[in-house]
Amino acid sequence: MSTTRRQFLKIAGLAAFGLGTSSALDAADAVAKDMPGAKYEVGEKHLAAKRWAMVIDTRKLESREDFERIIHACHTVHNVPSIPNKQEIKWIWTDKYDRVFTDDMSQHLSPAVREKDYLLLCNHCENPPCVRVCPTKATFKRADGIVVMDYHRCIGCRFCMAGCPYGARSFNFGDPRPYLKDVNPAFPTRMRGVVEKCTFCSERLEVGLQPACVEASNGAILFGDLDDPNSPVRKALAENFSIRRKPSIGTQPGVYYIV
Amino acid sequence: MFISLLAVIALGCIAWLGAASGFQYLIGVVLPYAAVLVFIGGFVWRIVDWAKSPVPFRIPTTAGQQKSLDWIKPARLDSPFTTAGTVGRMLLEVLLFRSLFRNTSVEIQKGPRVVYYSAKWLWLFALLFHYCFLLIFIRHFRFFLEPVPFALTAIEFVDGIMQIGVPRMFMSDVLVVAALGFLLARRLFSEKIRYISLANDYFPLFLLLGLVGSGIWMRYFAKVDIAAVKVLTMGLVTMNPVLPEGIGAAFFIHIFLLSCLLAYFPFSKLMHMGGVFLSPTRNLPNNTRAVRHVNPWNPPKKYRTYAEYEDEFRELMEEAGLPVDKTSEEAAAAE
Amino acid sequence: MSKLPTPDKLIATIPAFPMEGWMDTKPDFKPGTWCYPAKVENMRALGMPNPHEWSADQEDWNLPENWEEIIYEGLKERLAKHRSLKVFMDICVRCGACADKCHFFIGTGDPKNMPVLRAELLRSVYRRDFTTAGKLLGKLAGARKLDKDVIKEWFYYFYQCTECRRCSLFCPYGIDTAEITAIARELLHELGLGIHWIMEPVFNCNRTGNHLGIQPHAFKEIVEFLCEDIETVTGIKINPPFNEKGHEIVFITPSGDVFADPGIYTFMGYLMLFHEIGLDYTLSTYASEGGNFGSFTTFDMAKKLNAKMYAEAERLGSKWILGGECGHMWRVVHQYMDTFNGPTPPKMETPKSPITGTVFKNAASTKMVHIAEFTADLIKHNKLRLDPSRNDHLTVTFHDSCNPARGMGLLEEPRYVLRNVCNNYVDMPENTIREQTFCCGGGSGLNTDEIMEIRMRGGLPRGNALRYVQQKHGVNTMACICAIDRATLPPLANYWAPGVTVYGTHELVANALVMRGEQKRTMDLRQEELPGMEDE
Amino acid sequence: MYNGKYIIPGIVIFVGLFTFPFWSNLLTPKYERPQLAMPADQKECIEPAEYMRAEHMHILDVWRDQALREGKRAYVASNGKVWDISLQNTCMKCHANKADFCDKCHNSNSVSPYCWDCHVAPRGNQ
Repeated sequence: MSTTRRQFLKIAGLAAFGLGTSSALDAADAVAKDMPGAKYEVGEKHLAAKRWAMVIDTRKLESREDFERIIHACHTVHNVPSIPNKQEIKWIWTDKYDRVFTDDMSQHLSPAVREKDYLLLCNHCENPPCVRVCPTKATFKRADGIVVMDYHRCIGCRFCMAGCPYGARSFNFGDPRPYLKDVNPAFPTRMRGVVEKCTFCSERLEVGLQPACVEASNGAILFGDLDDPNSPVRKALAENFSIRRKPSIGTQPGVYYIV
Repeated sequence: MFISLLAVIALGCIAWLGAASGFQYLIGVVLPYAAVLVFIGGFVWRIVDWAKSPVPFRIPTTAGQQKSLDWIKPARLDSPFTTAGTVGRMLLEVLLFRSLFRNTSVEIQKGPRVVYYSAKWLWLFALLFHYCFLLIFIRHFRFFLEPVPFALTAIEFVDGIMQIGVPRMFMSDVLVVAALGFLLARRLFSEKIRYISLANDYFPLFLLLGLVGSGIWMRYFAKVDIAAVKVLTMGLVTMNPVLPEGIGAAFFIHIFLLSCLLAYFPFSKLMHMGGVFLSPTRNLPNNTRAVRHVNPWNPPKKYRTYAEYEDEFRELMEEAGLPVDKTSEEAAAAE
Repeated sequence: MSKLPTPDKLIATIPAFPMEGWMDTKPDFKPGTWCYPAKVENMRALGMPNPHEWSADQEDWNLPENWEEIIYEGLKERLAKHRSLKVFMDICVRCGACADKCHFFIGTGDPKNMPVLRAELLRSVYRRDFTTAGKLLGKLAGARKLDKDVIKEWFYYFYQCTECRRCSLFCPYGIDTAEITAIARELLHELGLGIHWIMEPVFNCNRTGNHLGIQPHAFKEIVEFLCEDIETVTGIKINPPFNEKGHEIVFITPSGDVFADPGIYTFMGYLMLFHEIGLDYTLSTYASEGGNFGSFTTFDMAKKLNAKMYAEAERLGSKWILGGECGHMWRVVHQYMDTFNGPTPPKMETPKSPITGTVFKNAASTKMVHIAEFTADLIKHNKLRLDPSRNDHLTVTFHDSCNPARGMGLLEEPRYVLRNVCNNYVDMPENTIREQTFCCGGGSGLNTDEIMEIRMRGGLPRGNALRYVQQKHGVNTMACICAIDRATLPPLANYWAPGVTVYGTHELVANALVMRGEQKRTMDLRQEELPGMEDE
Repeated sequence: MYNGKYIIPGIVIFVGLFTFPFWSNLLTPKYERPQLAMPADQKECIEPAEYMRAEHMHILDVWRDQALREGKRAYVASNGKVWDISLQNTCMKCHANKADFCDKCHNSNSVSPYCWDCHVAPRGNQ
């Protein structure tokens, strides 16, 4: 029996070799699917950093219009639909102090601080829980610290929504397109059944632009490399008292608030 | 087995060489037509040939309680009494491989002890193979229908729902290879199955592996120009055969192996596809005592009659006080 | 029995798989593996073709000159007559599901006892002569030349198949080895190759009405003798009617029940039951055989022997036939009888129990009822007074006979009866009972003593299951509903599970049956003391 | 032939099903390869046409991984020309007629890419 098995393996091996070579002849070029000589590179204008971060100067954001302008800028450029119910999709939004900074740091805050709206978005954490729980690696952290999503891979399991301590993620219960008034033809929409969130405008950084919210904030939002002491974010943090959301849970958010 | 493997490899090489040396029309048009004719003709001929022999006796293998007394629950499907039950049994058999589901394996352990294990792997992989193959067969209808009906698109959507890779990976492709691999592996590595396997058991397996393999090769790797393939296949089914330019060799290997399979089918054990419907131990109801089954060649009755019996034993019977039809005196008088 | 190896040794000698392919191995006709040939005069008397002297251990089997032609023509004829054969020859895919389902394979380890290979023995010849592929490709297509060794191989292996149909249950196409074996045996008979153990009973049955060759006066005498024993046990005198016209029912049971221990106790059980319920029946000496060894010979022979049942019912003017406990008898009655010898004589009627009024619609055409169905119906309608505690010293299990299980579906009726007449009942493991039941190792005419080792090997799965319940539940009694079982199971139990006694189901019924006017029972039908009921 | 009343309909059904492609196409006009609408103002694609025909799905697949996961959004073609990696902004700029370029061939061959679930087709195609 063992002889026949060995014999078989020998012949099967020969056969595989034969098949391999014969098909290799006509299929050699077919297998090399990438065009010879083609390459992939970063764009010429692309902005680089070791660790992208954002500083929001809450003192400069006062009126409802300030917020609306920023949110509008982001949501239009990214085709974020406005769905007026619990199925709401949001990349950037506002909320009150109590719900934003839940570590109750002082019982007696100034009423102005407590009553104010705060701008919220994905924190692009150093230790993002959403990345750890994603079963398909659809959510991942780039080398420059941005936490992004590959919607092609998202299977809509929503583990990341459960994992995110900041509620930064929204789920598309339905097709978002009917809720888009004007589609930005330069940017995709999402489909039913995927999760989405802020990308720190990684696609704008590629072409040398600042994030849309930063542009629209009239200087209230700063953006830059946290590892570079000369960056606007480091300078602002050096000069002001700043806080981050839920520091005690160790996610190390990349969004700082000057209060 | 080696012969079967070599035969399939040889068939593949013939197709490849043929495609490379100008026999595309023969391989892509003439042979498929011939193969379809042989398949249909051969299939019908085999069924008719079987049907020419009668089923003299009603011999279902009863796999459950008969229908007898009202208060005993009969096994309506495993031991069917009615036509409906028999149809049900056949459906279970054909669609779900009911009998194979019962499979066990036996082992003699120290003690000595004979131990039985449930053994459903064969059932599982056999079922997987057949359904994947059916699905793949149906999916191929996109090459024969224009416009492609929604049902086909829906099947493709479900089959490719994992959305892995481009072109999207079909689960049936992976599973059919896995199932064929299992069926082959048990022939090679199970002592019992290897012992009973003949060349004509390996050949269809290798042929199917070659067929499936060449299909996978041209879909995922060689990227045959399917628009051109569809022109060819539509030409075939609309009886306007054409041979478009630029179809890769992989396609010709694929269609050649398919033609071989079609032509081989009616003359091989693959006819179990039709035969399973004609198996008298499965397709008959277990009601022979209630409804008489007629044997068309039933020979005339020939048996030792009571009269002959009494003639031999009359005196002994009378002596023992057993009743007789004719007393000894009557018998003597008759002579 | 002295020549038999011990059970441990027997299992240890199950050989490994042979190295060479099955077409290249030949059977070894050592003593104990083959049955003695049929007597020439029996074959001749029955009109069997080509009767001649031969013996399996000889080199030359004295086959008729044109033996190849006989086989070719014989096979051709049978292919045209039986769709089963044709389909089964063509569609096997050799998936191997049947391989380890055969008791003979489990017990002998001989690969040709795998049902698939047993069929291949015939199939290989079929391929060469009747398929194009086989003619062209020969061995490559699994075909082989018919030679005398093939005939010897057929004889060896088709007489190591008890036609139990267990393989057929697992086959995805329902390929039935019993059908193939039956036809292969027909072909062997065409060459004059039959076995003594089958042909002698067939000859007897044809002449005297029963396998054992009991002549009418002797039959009556034996039964009267049994009645005396009944009187000893119960104090009741029974006078069963013989060959009497005008009774509603003819009762037919295997003659083994009249003749051999422990079948006679089952027979006494029937008589007591009929007496107690006042059944209007008669016995017949002409149709004094329920079993049908003809069915192990040829279909025609089965028909010939079976014909007496309807003939006798017609002569005696009975309305229906009640059949006793038997295995292959019921395969014939249930699946063949009506086709063979029906339609039934005009005066016969759909069986109706005269005691309960139950109409046996399931026997509307054949007009023959199984005694387990009949008794189960009586018990269900509370027509019997039973004292199951008389069987309290017994822990009972039930052996499903192959034919009633897989050729009839009689599974619940005997269990219902047993549960009502015994307080301690357990089933054997589920893979060995009901439709999955294992053969006793001696079915289809193989219950002859010269192949005792083969029988014990074939009996391994059944014996093992029995020993399992013996050890686990203290089973000491195996009930059955088959006369061949009653002959083959005692040595099997003795070998594989010593301490277990074999009973017919109706023996246990009669033990528990409280009869009107009976004396206090102190002993069972075997005249052994009933524990706890001894005379004070 | 025995049991013809079951077997003959069985054979008819079997043959009918198996030959379905033949008889269902009896009324089908001659099948032509779909003619695709090529961009009017552009002659060259990023790579040669034969390569694009066979491998466009592959190149899009690589593009999306390169752009999204590797952050490389410039494709240097085999002829040295640099292209922005973007289905919407590069491919569809020339192949603006999605219906007559993409869909025609895809539909005929029952290929259903899910690009357009998210990516926005050029105006005039919705």
